[in-house]
Amino acid sequence: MQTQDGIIAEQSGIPKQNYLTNGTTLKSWLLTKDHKRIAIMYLITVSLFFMAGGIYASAIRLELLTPPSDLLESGTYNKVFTQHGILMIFFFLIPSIPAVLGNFLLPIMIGAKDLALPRINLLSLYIYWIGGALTVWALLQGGVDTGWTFYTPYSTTFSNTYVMAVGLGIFINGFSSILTGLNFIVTVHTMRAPGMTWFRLPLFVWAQYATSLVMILGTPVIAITILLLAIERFAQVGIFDPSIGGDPILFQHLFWFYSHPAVYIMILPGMGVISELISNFSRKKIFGYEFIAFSSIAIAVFGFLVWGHHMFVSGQSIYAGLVFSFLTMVVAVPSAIKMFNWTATMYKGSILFETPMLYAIGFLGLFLIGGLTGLFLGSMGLVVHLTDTYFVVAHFHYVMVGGQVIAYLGGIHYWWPKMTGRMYSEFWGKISAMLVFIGFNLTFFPQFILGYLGMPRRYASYPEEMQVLNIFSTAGASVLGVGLIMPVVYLTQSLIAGKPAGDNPWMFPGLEWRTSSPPPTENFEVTPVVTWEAYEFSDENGLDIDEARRRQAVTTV
Amino acid sequence: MASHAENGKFHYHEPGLQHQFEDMGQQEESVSIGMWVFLVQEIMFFGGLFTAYLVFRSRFPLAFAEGSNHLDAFWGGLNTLVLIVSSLTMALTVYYAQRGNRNMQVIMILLTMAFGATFLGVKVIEYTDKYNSGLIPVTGWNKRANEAQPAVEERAGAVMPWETAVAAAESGSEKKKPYINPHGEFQWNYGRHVYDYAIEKEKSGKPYLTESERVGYFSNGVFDPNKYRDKIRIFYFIYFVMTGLHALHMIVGLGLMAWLLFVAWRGDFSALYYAPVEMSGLYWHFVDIVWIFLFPLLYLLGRHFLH
Amino acid sequence: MSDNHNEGHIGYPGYLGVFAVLVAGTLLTYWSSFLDLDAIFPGANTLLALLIAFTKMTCVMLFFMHVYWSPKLIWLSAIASFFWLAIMFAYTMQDYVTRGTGVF
Amino acid sequence: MQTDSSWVPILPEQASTLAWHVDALYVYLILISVAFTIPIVVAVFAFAIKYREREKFANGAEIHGSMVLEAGWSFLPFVISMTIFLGGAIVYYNQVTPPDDAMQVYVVGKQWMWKVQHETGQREINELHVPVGRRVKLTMTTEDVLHDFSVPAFRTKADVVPGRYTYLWFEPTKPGKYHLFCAEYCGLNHSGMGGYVYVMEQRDFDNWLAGSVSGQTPIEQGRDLFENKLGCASCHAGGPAQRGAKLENIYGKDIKLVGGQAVTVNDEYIRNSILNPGAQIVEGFQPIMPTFKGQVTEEQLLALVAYIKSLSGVTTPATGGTTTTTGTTNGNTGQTNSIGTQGSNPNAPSSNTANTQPNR
Repeated sequence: MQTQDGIIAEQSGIPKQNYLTNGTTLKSWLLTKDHKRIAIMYLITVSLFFMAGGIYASAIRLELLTPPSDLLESGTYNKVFTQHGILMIFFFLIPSIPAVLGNFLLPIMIGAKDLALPRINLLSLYIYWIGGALTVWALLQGGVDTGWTFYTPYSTTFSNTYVMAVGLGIFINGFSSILTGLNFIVTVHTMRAPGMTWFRLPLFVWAQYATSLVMILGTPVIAITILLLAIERFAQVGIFDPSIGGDPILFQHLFWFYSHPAVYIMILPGMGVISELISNFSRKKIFGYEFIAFSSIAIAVFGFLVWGHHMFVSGQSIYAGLVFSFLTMVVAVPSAIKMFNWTATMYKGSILFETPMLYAIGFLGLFLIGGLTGLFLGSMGLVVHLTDTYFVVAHFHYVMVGGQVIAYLGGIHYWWPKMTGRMYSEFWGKISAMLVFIGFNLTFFPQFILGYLGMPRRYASYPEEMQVLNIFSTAGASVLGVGLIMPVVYLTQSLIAGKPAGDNPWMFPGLEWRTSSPPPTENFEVTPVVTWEAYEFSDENGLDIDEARRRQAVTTV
Repeated sequence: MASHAENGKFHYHEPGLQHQFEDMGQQEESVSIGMWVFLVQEIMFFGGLFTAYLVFRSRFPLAFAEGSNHLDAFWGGLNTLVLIVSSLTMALTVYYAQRGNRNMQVIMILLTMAFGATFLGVKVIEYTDKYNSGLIPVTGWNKRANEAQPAVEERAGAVMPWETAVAAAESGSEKKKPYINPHGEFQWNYGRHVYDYAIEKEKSGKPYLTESERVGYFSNGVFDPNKYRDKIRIFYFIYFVMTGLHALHMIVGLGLMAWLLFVAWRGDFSALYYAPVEMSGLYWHFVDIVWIFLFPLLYLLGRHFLH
Repeated sequence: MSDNHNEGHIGYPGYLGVFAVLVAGTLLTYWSSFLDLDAIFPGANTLLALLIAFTKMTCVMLFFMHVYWSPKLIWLSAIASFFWLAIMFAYTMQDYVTRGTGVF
Repeated sequence: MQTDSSWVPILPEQASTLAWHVDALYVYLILISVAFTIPIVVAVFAFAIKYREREKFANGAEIHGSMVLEAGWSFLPFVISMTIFLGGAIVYYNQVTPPDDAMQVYVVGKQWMWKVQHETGQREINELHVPVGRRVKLTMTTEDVLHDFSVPAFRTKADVVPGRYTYLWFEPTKPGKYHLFCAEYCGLNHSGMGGYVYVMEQRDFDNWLAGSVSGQTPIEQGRDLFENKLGCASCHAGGPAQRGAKLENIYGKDIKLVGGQAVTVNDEYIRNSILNPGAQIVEGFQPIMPTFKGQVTEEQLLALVAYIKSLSGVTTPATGGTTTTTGTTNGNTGQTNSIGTQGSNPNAPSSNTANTQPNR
């Protein structure tokens, strides 16, 4: 083995010069303009927020183990689920894939030296930190209990918690994602390497582009809405408060104008990652490239036309409800197209079952259920019974966790060798992927039934006859928790003890696999010239498969 | 805004080509696209406010007209002209930058800044007037224009029309307690001319009040000054937030100009490298456009009621 | 932008012309706001004011902001932003205009 | 839901005429979901096994896509989603258009209780009594924040918006006791805001309207009022959200009031605190208790006083003490009763039974 290790080492060791070794002082990190370092800093922060949100989540599940509100009294419970929502949505789900994977990979995938506006990229990180710090400060001061939706007039007039501070934090954080989106759009337009035409872009880039559009067009609206909320709260003006002439439904319109598209900000990048995983690990060109690419754009555009389906019972007009319901049904189609294309991609492939592929297959199942239950909630007759019940909770956790988080984990595992140059333990990777899948279903599937039984959201105490299902759910949550903690351990361990991954461990054709791992500071020694289509596995993609086979043979003797 | 300043800065700190770009063309293209995308998000940012304006004006046109009639259209118009001139000088700055004419650049930038400052000065005058007439919709920020207006009022809660005599009496007595006026000592004692005008029109037969107004200005069938005042107060809230945010953009713009002035004075810009001037120009013109809409919407609409 | 270093403008007279249009527009909208155009049809004042505002905006964007000489992408982003604004207005108002108001 | 025999309930009870519409839609969607899920899952696993990697780095087949397939699976979901939309729209239309002949009930939401008033003047809290087989239309609003009147057994729900009326209608089909929830988050005691909808036979309903209570001792009756009917327990029975004074072992003792002076807890004081809570607030509590004047009849008052006394171990049924005060509030109670009977006679179709019942 020694000799073989030696062989691997010399054939594919960690290159001496890479973006990690280029400057080691704290200053070299905090003032870096390198998109890869910024991505790493995002990765660390985002993970911290994810853990914080996870702790709140476990508190919720423990409280719901028993019908009465005994573990947490209802006031505390309200704060807990509110802060779970705020941290997870605004500080984990929205930034995670774009700011971490997108930041790291988008320039490499299109063969650029860096993002178009590196300083703005750094600025967005700092804005994210400031917003996050402000929010965390507010949570430590005593938190907020309005629900992450900040519905008026409760949030403006009745809640006596730190609404304004948290709102300000979200307001600031919004500009971080605006700047990231701006940067991506510019980069994709101007920074593509020679030969990298629009239809040679990896689908991950298409997805990021669509996401950026939503960020640019939607986020400013939530910013101004939160601003109005804060002003109203301290000036008691009441454009949202009916007791002085305002209209709470207006707040819901403005809020959901962003917050529904925000759901696509969260899921679209996930879809991009899955397209990468499925296609590559099937060693096969993706099925219907154009359709997947355009369905991303279609989702981004149509996503802006359906926000009213959050307000079917909130007092909006019947006519408006009909229109929104119709458009909601329409927006289901692009997602279906993606789903079918992914499935078809596996046909006649040569499928490799590494951890990322397990996550991808898990995504297919969970997102399928998430999407279909979305239809339940888009059809008005049913939604009157289902809104504000646990059915909704289960649905969006299937889309957000089962979709976005699974895709994020898959992406992290997939590109981990590229980011760090080291390979994690495949065995533990597979175990945790399984655990996450099982635990997740056990946690959230019972909640569909609970929802149809009518258990309302945001309840600290619930009728006895619903306890059995809640116990299932809590049990599943504990499994899920274990599954989510494991990667933290073995990925960290791989940093020290992981064996060098080599530049292209799986012999994939994407540009990111054609530079050393970890990549050098400007990504490529020479600007690449792209002559092959996306996911080109045939021989004209310029990869030396035979050499790779020989190396494999040596290592696996 | 922040990103804009950033946008300009990075040319300044390392003039010429950035490391990540192949050539100057690519760099300028990126910067201009970036600027435009930024303007798009600015438009959506103000868009939220315009939506609020749209909703409430379509529901309570009279109250809005009442409020806007109290604004001074002269100052507003003057400010519009001032901004337009500053836009012209800004455009000329770019024009001279393209010609690499340093001196005229500096002069034009100075003029632009002067007009921008004038605009803000006029805004100060207007805000002061609102303060003195007690029209700031923020609790405790108002000079008491007339002491007659009590900050503490007796106000009965809304009595549901269906409620029986007993219930009505109770819910009345239950709610009728002195409390700090939630209208935030906002004072509207400047009559209700537009309302009377509308009532006149109504007498002539054709319905003039919108459906929302029929319920929004009256309680139990009689005109309720409190409710009317609330709607006017909403107008002033929107007025202050919109013009306030706009003024904020002006201030950022002025900062930008100051920096631009410095660089131009140093003569860094040339016929080949003037992107920062152009970008700042885009921003300045955008702020101008916002005002082009704010002026009629806030100052003019509904003026004809009284003239 | 990169390809039009020196024709990205309409020259001195051009600028002054645009400026004249803007000033005229301002005076016109100011003057017209005192006429009771609603006598013609309800909302005529609003309509006129907005028409003038749009004209002024178009002038500024096309000539002062050089959109006229800019690549398609700039046109696209400019139009798209107003399109999305229209979405926000239209879909919010469709609720309000079709909703029976019960405000008391 | 109570009567559901299975240890894990799957569907809530169907207790309204619209319930089966919703359930039918639900089943239809479940079928569609299954019809989509099975093929995809089967395909994924089949491919995963059949086409797993045989030789290291062997490439998959060269397939770029198929226009026909794409068109097909774009069109099919669209058609299906349209059927879902139509189905949903039809059911929704029935749910949101109340019939004209419906019986009116008025509901006011308030942190954190539902105040219900019948056209006949009856008022209840956190409860709604409705006759079976009658169409009921709720006209709802709220005094403070958004609430949501939700009755899963009726498969219906509507937000309650301050400053506006919203409407809800249903036609109960099965007598019973069904959960009533507040489904729109409304603050601290959100999960405590709710109670039960009682669907009764017309005859029982008329009795209930006429205000007669079946034979219980005053203390039992008082406990019933205290814990269920008036919901006093939600504030006064301890528990996490303790907003009202504890009532155990206070009878006959002196308690300090806000503002310093003390008062002895006797029938008089208890009675005043129920009818006019703001007057004498116990030290350390907020004046948040709503008045129950007009909601409790004289005999209910007696029963409540008796029950609260029993909490302190005093079990003599409430007499005396109140007699002095009945005069003061006679007018009031007289009004409520008279309104109740006046209202119910033209209202209830079988009013003659209603009149014969009370002395049962």
